[in-house]
Amino acid sequence: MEILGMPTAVLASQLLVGLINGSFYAVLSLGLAIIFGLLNIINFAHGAMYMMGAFVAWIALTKFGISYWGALVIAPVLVGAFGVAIERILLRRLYKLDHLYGLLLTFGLALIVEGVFRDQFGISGQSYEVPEALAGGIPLGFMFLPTYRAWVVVAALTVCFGTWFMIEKTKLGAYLRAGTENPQIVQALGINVPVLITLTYGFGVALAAFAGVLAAPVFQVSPVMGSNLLIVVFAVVVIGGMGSILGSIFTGLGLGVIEGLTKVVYPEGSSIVVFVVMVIVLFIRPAGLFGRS
Amino acid sequence: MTSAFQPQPEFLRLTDVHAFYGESHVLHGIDLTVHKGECVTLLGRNGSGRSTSLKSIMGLVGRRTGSIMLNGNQIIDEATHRIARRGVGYCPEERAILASLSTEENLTLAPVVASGGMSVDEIYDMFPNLKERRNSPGTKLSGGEQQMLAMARILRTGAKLLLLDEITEGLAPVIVKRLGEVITVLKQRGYTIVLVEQNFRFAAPLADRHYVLEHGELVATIPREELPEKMDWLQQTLGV
Amino acid sequence: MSEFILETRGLSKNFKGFAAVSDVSLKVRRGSIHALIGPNGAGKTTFFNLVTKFLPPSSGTIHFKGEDITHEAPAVSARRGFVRSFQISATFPHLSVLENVRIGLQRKLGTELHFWKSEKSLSKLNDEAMALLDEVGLGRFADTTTAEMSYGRKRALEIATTLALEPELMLLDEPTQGMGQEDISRVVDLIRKVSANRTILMVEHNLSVVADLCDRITVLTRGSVLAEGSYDEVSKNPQVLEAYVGSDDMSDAHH
Amino acid sequence: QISDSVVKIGVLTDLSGQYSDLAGHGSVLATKMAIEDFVAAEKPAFKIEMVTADHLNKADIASAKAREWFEREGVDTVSDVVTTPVALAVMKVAKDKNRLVLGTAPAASSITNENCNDVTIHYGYDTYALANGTAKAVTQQGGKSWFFLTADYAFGHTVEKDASAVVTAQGGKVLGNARHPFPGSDFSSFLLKAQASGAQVIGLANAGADMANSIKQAAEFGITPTQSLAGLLIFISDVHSLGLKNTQGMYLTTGFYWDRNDETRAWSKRFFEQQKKMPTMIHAAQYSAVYQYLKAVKATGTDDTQKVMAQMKKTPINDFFAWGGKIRDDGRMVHDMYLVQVKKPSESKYPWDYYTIKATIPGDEAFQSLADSRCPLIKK
Amino acid sequence: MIRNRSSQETMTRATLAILFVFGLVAPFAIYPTFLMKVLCFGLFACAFNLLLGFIGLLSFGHAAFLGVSGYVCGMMMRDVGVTPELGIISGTLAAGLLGWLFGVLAIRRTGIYFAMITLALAQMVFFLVLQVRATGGEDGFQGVPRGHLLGVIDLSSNMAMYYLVYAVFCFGFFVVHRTIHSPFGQILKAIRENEARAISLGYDVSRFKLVAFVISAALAGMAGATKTLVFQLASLTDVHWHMSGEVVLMTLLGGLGTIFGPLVGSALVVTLESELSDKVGSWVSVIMGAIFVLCVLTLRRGIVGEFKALLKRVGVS
Ligand SMILES: Nc1ncnc2c1ncn2[C@@H]1O[C@H](COP(=O)(O)OP(=O)(O)OP(=O)(O)O)[C@@H](O)[C@H]1O
Ligand SMILES: Nc1ncnc2c1ncn2[C@@H]1O[C@H](COP(=O)(O)OP(=O)(O)OP(=O)(O)O)[C@@H](O)[C@H]1O
Ligand SMILES: [Mg+2]
Ligand SMILES: [Mg+2]
Repeated sequence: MEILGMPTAVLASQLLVGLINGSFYAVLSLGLAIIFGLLNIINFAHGAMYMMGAFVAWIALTKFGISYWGALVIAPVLVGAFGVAIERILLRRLYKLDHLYGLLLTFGLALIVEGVFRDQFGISGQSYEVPEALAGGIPLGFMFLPTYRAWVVVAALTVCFGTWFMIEKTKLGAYLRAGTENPQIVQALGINVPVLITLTYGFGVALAAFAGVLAAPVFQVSPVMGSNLLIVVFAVVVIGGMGSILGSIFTGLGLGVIEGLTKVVYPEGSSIVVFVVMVIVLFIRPAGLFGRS
Repeated sequence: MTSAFQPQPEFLRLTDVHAFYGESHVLHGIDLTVHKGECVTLLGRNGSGRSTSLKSIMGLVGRRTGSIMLNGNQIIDEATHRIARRGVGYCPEERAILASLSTEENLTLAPVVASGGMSVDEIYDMFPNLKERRNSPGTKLSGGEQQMLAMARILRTGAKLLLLDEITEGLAPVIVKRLGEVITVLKQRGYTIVLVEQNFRFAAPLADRHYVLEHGELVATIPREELPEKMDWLQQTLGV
Repeated sequence: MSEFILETRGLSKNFKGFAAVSDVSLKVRRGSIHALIGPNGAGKTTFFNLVTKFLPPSSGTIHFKGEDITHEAPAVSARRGFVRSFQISATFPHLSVLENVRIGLQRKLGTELHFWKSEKSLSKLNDEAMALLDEVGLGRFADTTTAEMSYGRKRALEIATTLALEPELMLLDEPTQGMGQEDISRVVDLIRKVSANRTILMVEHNLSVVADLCDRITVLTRGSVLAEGSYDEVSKNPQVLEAYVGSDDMSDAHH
Repeated sequence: QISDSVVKIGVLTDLSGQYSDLAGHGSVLATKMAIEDFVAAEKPAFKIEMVTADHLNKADIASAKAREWFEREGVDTVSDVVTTPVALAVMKVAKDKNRLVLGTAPAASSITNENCNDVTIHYGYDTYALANGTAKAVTQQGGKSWFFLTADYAFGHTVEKDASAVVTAQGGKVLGNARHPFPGSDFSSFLLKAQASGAQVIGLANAGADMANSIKQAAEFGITPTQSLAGLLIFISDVHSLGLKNTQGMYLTTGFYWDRNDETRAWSKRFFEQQKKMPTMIHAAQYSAVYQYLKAVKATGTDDTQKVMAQMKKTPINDFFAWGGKIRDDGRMVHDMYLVQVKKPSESKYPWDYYTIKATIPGDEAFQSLADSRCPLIKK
Repeated sequence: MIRNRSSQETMTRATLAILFVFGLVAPFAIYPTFLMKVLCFGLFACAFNLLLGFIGLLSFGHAAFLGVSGYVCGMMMRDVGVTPELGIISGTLAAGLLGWLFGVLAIRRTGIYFAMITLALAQMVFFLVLQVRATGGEDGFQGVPRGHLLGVIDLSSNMAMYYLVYAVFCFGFFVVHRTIHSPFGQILKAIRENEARAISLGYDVSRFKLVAFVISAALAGMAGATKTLVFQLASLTDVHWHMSGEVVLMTLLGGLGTIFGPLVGSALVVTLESELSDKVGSWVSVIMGAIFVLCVLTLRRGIVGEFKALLKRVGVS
């Protein structure tokens, strides 16, 4: 049987590969969406944080002998702490201003972080091996699925839906949503909004670092790994509806699949397909797929 | 200082409070004292600084100086959420209902800061509209319903000092009447209330004392007893 | 020419099954001041939003001077002489008071898209703008930046700007909300003044204003018309008294 | 006569971006070394200065910089000019201003074909030589069916075209290609396609991070043991960052390997001491080109572009980088290339011990012959 | 109040006059190619500022206009062989047309969605430019002749070229200035201040935004075409989203919504880029990043904006 001129087996394997990439998009765009939602800041430094996550994993392994599993915890914590510091020192001053300023500041931050890493580690990138326990692959019949990639999907989805649950279904989540909207009033009701905001930024950034650790064994760990991805992730967030949690998760996964299919049908166009989808979606639904207008 | 023998201990005292928004200096040294269980109003024209006085207590202005004592504690340097946790409930004039939460979530958002607050059921009895629309997103409520919700959500927390900014604004007379009854009950329960009102007919029977503001300064203090004789003057200054 | 300038027929609006406005047929007589009152959540704002096309109706039609305008864009209706004013003060804060009014007048020149012309070409509107400002008593503030004016004066400016469009029908949403007594009387006078040769439909909670100004009153409850008539008629209607005032004397409800 | 009595050499390179490891600061260092060595050895009567700039990989910045150097600072030659778009832009300006370009870093063979001019020397390597060397060797060793993974831009297309021609000429077959956007990050879709094609060899017509990721992911998806990869533009810096585990067994062609003989080792160790990295073929070529240029200036006693160019074209090059190298009329510097295989991790005895040299490809065979040249300067 | 306004106007006039004269003599003191680059980007930023600074529309796709116009101008000059002024005009028209297309698709969106949809459209343009053979793809469109202005004046001299660029810039600057101070500009201001109110006064807001967008796009195109003439090449850099970002930076750095801000911002960015790249090598991005951060934290109104605020403060006290 053939679909789109491909045997079903090939199609199935391409869909799966697309889903794997979609998992990265989902985790990254989720963090971005949370940060935008609560801080009203378009975090241009998100790619840099993702890159830092991967580098922390690499440094932990090569310099301190800390394994992948350790890195999976350490990197988000360290990068999250870095995020907390950034929020406290810099972003805090921008909340009352237009989006534009947050964007500019985080863009500047991204330049700084990337520049420093480039200076320290060169541009070519470093290799990070797949952890022992996840090496090898699973022959699925239609394809050979590297175990590690299967793990990526599982880990990413767990984190995404865990986050969604926390935000939509718990009291803490209600504080977050309320604090997003009108921090002053929520604070006047007795909730410590500044801390809430700081922690949220830290958490969003930690998600990026988590994605970075997940990515380290798959991609070369390089200072530019984040900036290349960032603009696509932005598109994902916008298509999903700015600040919508579920929107960013589903759109991330969905776009991964659509992009994967494009790579097969018209590879040259795979870098542009996200934007085509974006124009179409925004034309039909001005606030994105899941956005509140 | 407060003494245990006084029947009405002093609950809130503002001394020489100045408030600023950015570079504009709005309050020019306000002094006022409210005792436990009292209800006072702040009167004045539009822009005279009544809302700003309430915001200063909550720490919601750009900058403030002077002294604000709450129940014997200096709170001028405290963060807003701490002040709220000391048992101050604030109902802002713009209502500030949260769109991303449902009506009921809005109602239950604020943490309970002390015992003795109303239960959700009591509140629904008081405002049946809210019960009916409990699952609707907060800002999809009508203007008046939002006003009820803004008031209701601070009744739940057990806060003993209520700062109420124009709570009758946009409410139908039926509801205004009910609110008047509620405030009377609250007073009896020992709540301390600072009211900012345009609706003098509503405020006059409730208040123990009236403070009159003009251009950010306190120009008169009128105890309830003196109200009849000062009515003419008030009419002139405020146009009521 | 019909006696009624605005007419709705069976206008309804549902929000996810909740009927905020149901089957309201309302006629506004040409040259009258018509008020819409009712308890909170009765559907006044929703009705207003339907009539001004800020919300699409679930069913029913809207007619302006006998023409069906249910599906017309707001800007188009505005050009027909059907203008709304806003609940929140709707001015252009960083323009001068004169410029504010001129924006309203400018469309008549037909040069609003001429980006190559000098601004000075607008000076010929100044006299007309001044006349309008004088009409609402703002003549001496012509050069003030709007943001610096008091609430009541902004309200007056907004009305002056609206008048620039030579509206036949003005819709006012709670025109006295948030005002001190002094401003209220100023605005009431103003409305009375500009109502000559015009029709006004307003939503208002302040019953003294309603009693003062309005020729005809429609009372909404739970999305439907409960009563309609002059102030005297309505204020004697026991149903209205119960649903809206909560006592048996309407004057209790005056501010 | 030397203008301003100074010979000014500009190093216009990528100091901060994608290509800063394979050219970048290394090129600056190589230039510095060449100047110092030349001064020490030849004691020239003229002063030599070096200026450097980062073109951020933008052709317009490069062209503006070159123009400024020529117009304001009296720069005599611009060197390195990494990436083809940059090189082409600089060549145009240089031609206008009649100054020399020492292209040690750009790849495209078009520099000495349709885009050639009489002020440019393409030194070191080009896509033709690399593709030719690798593709020929791999096909000859039995890799008859190929699939290309190509970066979708001019450079990738050129490499793919050059290599396909060689493969077919050797009796091999090209089964298909996948053109991926540049830059990309996940190549698994394309690799699965390559896998499905059943080709014996997957030719990587991409560079830098793209190539590194392709190689890594090919191993991950279990493609490499069954199908082999052939990198068509790999630098030692890439192998270093990818590690031998990922790259072992690959064939590639290079113009320089530091561990080839005593001379290369001696120079490379000096380079290493300052840079902490072994030189790429671009760094070595940069040294050689600058040295040759200075020699020609000294020999002619002028920095006049045409005279120096004529001198350089008639002087054979014999140094650690190239033995018996020569600069042809189309500007191509022709020298021996080396087909190498990447060592297994177990075979690597010391740091940077990465390659086994499998064959030396004589210059005339390695580079496109003058007869096939599309350069208008070559009269046929 | 009135006096205040007119004194501000006098000051703007005086600054304009001084700058104009400075522009005339500058190439004798400063390297002309550098000046030309500053002017081209300055015009680009002015065009962008018209949208963001005066209507509040953040377009993140302005590179498309700069770039496409550059390519069109390049093709007309090199492959068709028209004179430079026709090259610039055709580039400008092409950008205007493209702007109209973008505008029709994007104008009804607001805020971040508007920014993103313009970005997406610009990415598609980038893709087309990359894929279409005639543009030279990654290699760029090279070897554009400067030609003879009106068929007479040889532009290969930097001085002649400079005065053409200067004339183009002044024209563009004038158009922006005029647009802001026109009946149309009045409505734009009104829309920025209170869009809902403008609608209720009977103005079809989308149409105004669209016209402004097209003007801005065409002017950006004019800058792009001129830049192609100066550097004799059009490259992917000009169509890349980084360029769209850079123009935001220039405008903000100089002062959003000020008349001279964009020019100052572009001069600063161009200077930094060329000076830093020689001196600090790989630290250039770190330094640029630090400048943005500092700028956001301390110079929020941009250089010109802060300067004006300072003058005002000094004037008041
Ligand atoms: N956020 C702010 N920034 C700057 N100035 C403000 C701000 N809020 C209020 N003001 C100014 O402070 C003064 C006092 O305002 P305030 O809101 O306290 O008045 P009010 O007595 O409550 O009147 P109203 O009837 O308008 O609510 C006014 O002149 C007002 O313009
Ligand atoms: N967008 C919406 N979605 C859901 N429910 C809505 C929406 N808008 C209004 N409602 C509901 O419809 C009812 C009528 O609302 P409306 O705002 O018209 O009341 P109103 O008569 O203006 O009241 P008020 O005097 O309090 O302003 C209310 O119960 C409100 O909760
Ligand atoms: Mg107030
Ligand atoms: Mg209402």
